[in-house]
Amino acid sequence: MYKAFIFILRKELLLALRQKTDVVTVLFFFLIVSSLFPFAVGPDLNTLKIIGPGVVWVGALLCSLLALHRVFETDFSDGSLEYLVLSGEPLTVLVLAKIGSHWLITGLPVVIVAPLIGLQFGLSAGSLSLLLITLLLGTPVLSLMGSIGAALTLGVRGGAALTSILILPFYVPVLIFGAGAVVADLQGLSIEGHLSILIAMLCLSVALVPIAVANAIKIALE
Amino acid sequence: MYKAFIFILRKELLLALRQKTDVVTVLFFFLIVSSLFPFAVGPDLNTLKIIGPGVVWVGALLCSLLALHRVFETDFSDGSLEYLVLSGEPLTVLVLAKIGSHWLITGLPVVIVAPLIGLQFGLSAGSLSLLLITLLLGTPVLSLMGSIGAALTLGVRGGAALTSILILPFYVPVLIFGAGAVVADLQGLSIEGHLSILIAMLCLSVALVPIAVANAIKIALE
Amino acid sequence: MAVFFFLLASILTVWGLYVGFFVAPTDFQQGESYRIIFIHVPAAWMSMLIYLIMSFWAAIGLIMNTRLSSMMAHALAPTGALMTFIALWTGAFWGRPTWGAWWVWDARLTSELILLFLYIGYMALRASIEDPRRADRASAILALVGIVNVPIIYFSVQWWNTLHQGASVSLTKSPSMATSMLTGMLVMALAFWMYSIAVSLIRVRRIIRDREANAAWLSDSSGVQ
Amino acid sequence: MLEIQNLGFARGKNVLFENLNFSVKAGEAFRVTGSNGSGKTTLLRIVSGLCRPDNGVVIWDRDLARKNNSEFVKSVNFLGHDDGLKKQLTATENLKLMLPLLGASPSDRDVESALDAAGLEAVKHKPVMHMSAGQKRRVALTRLDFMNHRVLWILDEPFTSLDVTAISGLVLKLRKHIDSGGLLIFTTHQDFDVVSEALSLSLD
Amino acid sequence: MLEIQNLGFARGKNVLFENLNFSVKAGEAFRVTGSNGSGKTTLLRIVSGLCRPDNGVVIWDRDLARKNNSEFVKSVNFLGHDDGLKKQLTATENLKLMLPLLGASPSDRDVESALDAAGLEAVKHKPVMHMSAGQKRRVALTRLDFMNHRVLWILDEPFTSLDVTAISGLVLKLRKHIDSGGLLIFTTHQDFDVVSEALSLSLD
Ligand code: HEM
Ligand SMILES: Nc1ncnc2c1ncn2[C@@H]1O[C@H](COP(=O)(O)OP(=O)(O)OP(=O)(O)O)[C@@H](O)[C@H]1O
Ligand SMILES: Nc1ncnc2c1ncn2[C@@H]1O[C@H](COP(=O)(O)OP(=O)(O)OP(=O)(O)O)[C@@H](O)[C@H]1O
Ligand SMILES: [Mg+2]
Ligand SMILES: [Mg+2]
Repeated sequence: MYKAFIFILRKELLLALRQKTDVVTVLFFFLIVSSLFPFAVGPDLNTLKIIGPGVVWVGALLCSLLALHRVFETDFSDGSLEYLVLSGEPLTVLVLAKIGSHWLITGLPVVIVAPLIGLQFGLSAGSLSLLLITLLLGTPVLSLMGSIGAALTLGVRGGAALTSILILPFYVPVLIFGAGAVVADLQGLSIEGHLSILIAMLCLSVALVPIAVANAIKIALE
Repeated sequence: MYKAFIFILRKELLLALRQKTDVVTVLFFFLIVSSLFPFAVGPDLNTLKIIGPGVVWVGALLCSLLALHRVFETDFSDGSLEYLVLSGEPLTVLVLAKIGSHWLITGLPVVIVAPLIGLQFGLSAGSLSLLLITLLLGTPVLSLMGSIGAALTLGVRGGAALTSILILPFYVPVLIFGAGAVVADLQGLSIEGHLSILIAMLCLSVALVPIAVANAIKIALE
Repeated sequence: MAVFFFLLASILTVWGLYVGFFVAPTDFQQGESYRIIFIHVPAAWMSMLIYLIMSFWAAIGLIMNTRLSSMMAHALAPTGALMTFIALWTGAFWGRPTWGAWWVWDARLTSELILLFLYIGYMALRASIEDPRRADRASAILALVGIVNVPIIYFSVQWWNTLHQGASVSLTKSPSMATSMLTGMLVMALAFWMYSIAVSLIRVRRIIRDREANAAWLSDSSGVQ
Repeated sequence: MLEIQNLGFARGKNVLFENLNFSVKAGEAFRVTGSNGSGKTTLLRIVSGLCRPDNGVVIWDRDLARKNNSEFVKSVNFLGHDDGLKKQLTATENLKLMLPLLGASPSDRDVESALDAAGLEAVKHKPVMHMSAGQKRRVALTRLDFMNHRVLWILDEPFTSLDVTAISGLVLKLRKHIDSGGLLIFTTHQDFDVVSEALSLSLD
Repeated sequence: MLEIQNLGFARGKNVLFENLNFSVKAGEAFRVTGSNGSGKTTLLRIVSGLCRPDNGVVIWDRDLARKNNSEFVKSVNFLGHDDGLKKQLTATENLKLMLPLLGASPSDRDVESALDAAGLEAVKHKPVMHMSAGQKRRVALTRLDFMNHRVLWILDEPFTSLDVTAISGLVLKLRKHIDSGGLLIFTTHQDFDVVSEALSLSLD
């Protein structure tokens, strides 16, 4: 079981490395979204400081959404999803591995680059580290929640669009509490509530999402 | 020739309608990008007003980029690109039709919704109409320039990523002059220069891009 | 049967509106605008309740593989979405005079909006899967995942300090409002109940008919209760 | 008449063929054989003008095909390994949207009855992605019914996934095309009736 | 032993099969025949547990397959119309990354020599997307060499795109599997040697 997890992870990462598509596109997207803003908005540091956390969080969300449709879609259309189901390993574990690699490919790079972007927006060290923490807690939730949408829309006509519609309700709270924490901190308010909610969302989704996704995949293959 | 143009256009639009993916995803993306900002940044109208044009333009750029990889990719992998080449109609015309439908699907909806989003950011009527004009001039350039990248990376390993890298240099000027015009106007500066550059870019790319793309496609099929 | 519930619904609505608009006293803080409460609160209650019932039937359909329960879930969704929409709309309408804004990103408002998205997602997913049995199962999963949102709506006013009103009707405490206000609200709630039952019955009958027409042979197979 | 002169092509170090010469006349069928990866598909793509050869030329009606390209291309009807169908569209929509590009403008009735004749009556209004492998191939092959104005048919393993009925139907179609003066180049790993009378060339 | 009892399945109004009963014993080959779209693929997917039937059950070693699912699934080796290969990865990488999931852990040497034996020596380090149709199918079929621990082989048109050499190689593999007490369920539109001794069921 543990071995199967590692194998899927390795395969996904090798694929990403081979295609380079996913990692680079995502980073590019993120950089475009966030670094074009100072450009488009003008260089006023006060404005930038206020919109900084929001821009970074929206960028992270878009990156996650962007690569989402492909988490299971290629496997579905080239027939390898069937092998996952028929491997005999618990599907929830395999699914978790796939979601994990989605996060490693779309979430982690964003988390790593975020401080750089934050600097561009003139965020203080305290805000930056808080931003980093919320991203570390929040982006896995995005990958997890998103994969439900991706799995439910496999082989369905309006795939990508439907995915966005389905997962938006799950993304919005993450964004609100993620970006909200940084903004609240800037305003000198307590952020404990925000962080504990993010943690709760993370725990809940790690526990429940793989089950939902595994079932959705089985349904899609029928 | 004219008939072939219309046929491609009809086919692409029917496909988009059938999948709904493209149109709705794009709109959703645009709405998410732009309406999440007030969310993440907070409701201060002064801040919003300043970042408004930038948000809308970045949104438009992302939408264009988003659907770009698919302009020729699905046709390539299901074998229908070969039929276009072998149809005997001038490939440049067919290519222009495909690019046109990309714009109709990703550019036009954005242009149509943009004023609504602009209102959300508290833009004045003058700014709004200027924003609309720059979008009308600029988004076709995005589709045109982008399709060069899409065609050059057909069947190449790192497809989507490469596309983004290739076309970014072409996108940034469009963004700078597009969003720049609105910001310059807000600051009471002249915008003639901005607009005439946008127009020049549009004319040049309509004339040259189809030729480049047609050749890139022929190379990809070898 | 649906006709009976419809009749009940209309009688109760008339009664409820009468109590609400003519019997209940004017609020000393909000004046007349508070009367939106007689539509707002029942609709908000129903929006959550219908979601719970819908998820319940969907879950039964998923686990026991019974078609009728999935059809029940299917039939409830549009009514739930309507109730959510009414709650949002009346809330926004009410927010203007009381908070000075149509909309704020408050926890209850946001979670109620998310409920609307969930209903829409549920219906969209159903609509885009052609095979009704696959649609049953896939949408059931979505409904079940979304169920976490309901307690969030309900308890949001306690968990976060929000603009929105706290609970004023409670089983444990004695009511803090005038009896006639309470009666009006409860009667209206009952009317919304009856309406929902009537409409869902009609819809489920139509769904059964459509599906049977599509697959007449299904009627003798194990699924239907 | 199609004439291939001195054709050569290599994939990297792997020389697929060299100094290939053959010709196909009106009313003739020509079969390319060879093991997997021997270059059949590549050869067919070169002949149809999709690929450029390393050496040699394709001559069509005494003219270089590459020179007189738009003329030549309008005589070619190519069917590759891939069906060239849009999976979200129905069979009917696929044909209706594709045929006009290829110079045929059949009425809706014609398209539908061609699909019926191919045994697709029950599924012709379903999206292609919900079809079985053989049904998809049948849709792709229905195109042939409207391609009589393009005389050079180049078909890469047209018989894949087809059942016995569909195969004999296709064989009849191909026969008819040849008998009415068409040219046919094709590949297949199995031996079917149409093959017996065909000239053939092995790439091994 | 595999037993199918009373199986029924419909796609919308289209009843593909009803009241299907058959059994396959150790050392037996079982062929499903039928025209395009008759439900062969669907039947194979139901037997392997990918789809749920409308009625009826699949029994494996006297136990309901669905109940004892993880046990059953570990006895099944399924190959569908699609090759299940990642087109950006090479043949070697594809196998090395896929086989461990299916319970086989061959050494790199074993994988490479199996690919060599399948005639893929020259291309085994190329991305699958640069292979010919038959080469791709050969890669997918090389998996069979490592699937002896899964006794129930379910193969949907394994012979597609293969040339004569590859077909006889595959026939040998299938024979060996059956002779060593394996079970085989397969479909094919052509008649090959392995078929002669197989029980068969028509869905028409
Ligand atoms: C778009 C805006 C609004 C939304 C989405 C909304 C949503 C809801 C929901 C979901 C409930 C039911 C919760 C429960 O039973 O505890 C509710 C109840 C209620 N709402 Fe709103 N509301 C909105 C605006 C307002 C406004 C502006 C007011 C008045 C100032 C208001 C006053 C109430 C009251 C008094 C209740 C009953 C609480 C109870 O007795 O439990 N709402 N609302
Ligand atoms: N995903 C799907 N959704 C809806 N209908 C489908 C789907 N897949 C197959 N069908 C339909 O089910 C029927 C049986 O398909 P199946 O693939 O089992 O046929 P088959 O016997 O394998 O045919 P072939 O010989 O062409 O491979 C066909 O009529 C097909 O249109
Ligand atoms: N796009 C490509 N890039 C690089 N090499 C390729 C490409 N396509 C095919 N090849 C190689 O060229 C050779 C010939 O391929 P081709 O598809 O022409 O074979 P084929 O005779 O059609 O085989 P099959 O019987 O399997 O269809 C093969 O060795 C293959 O690996
Ligand atoms: Mg080939
Ligand atoms: Mg099949």
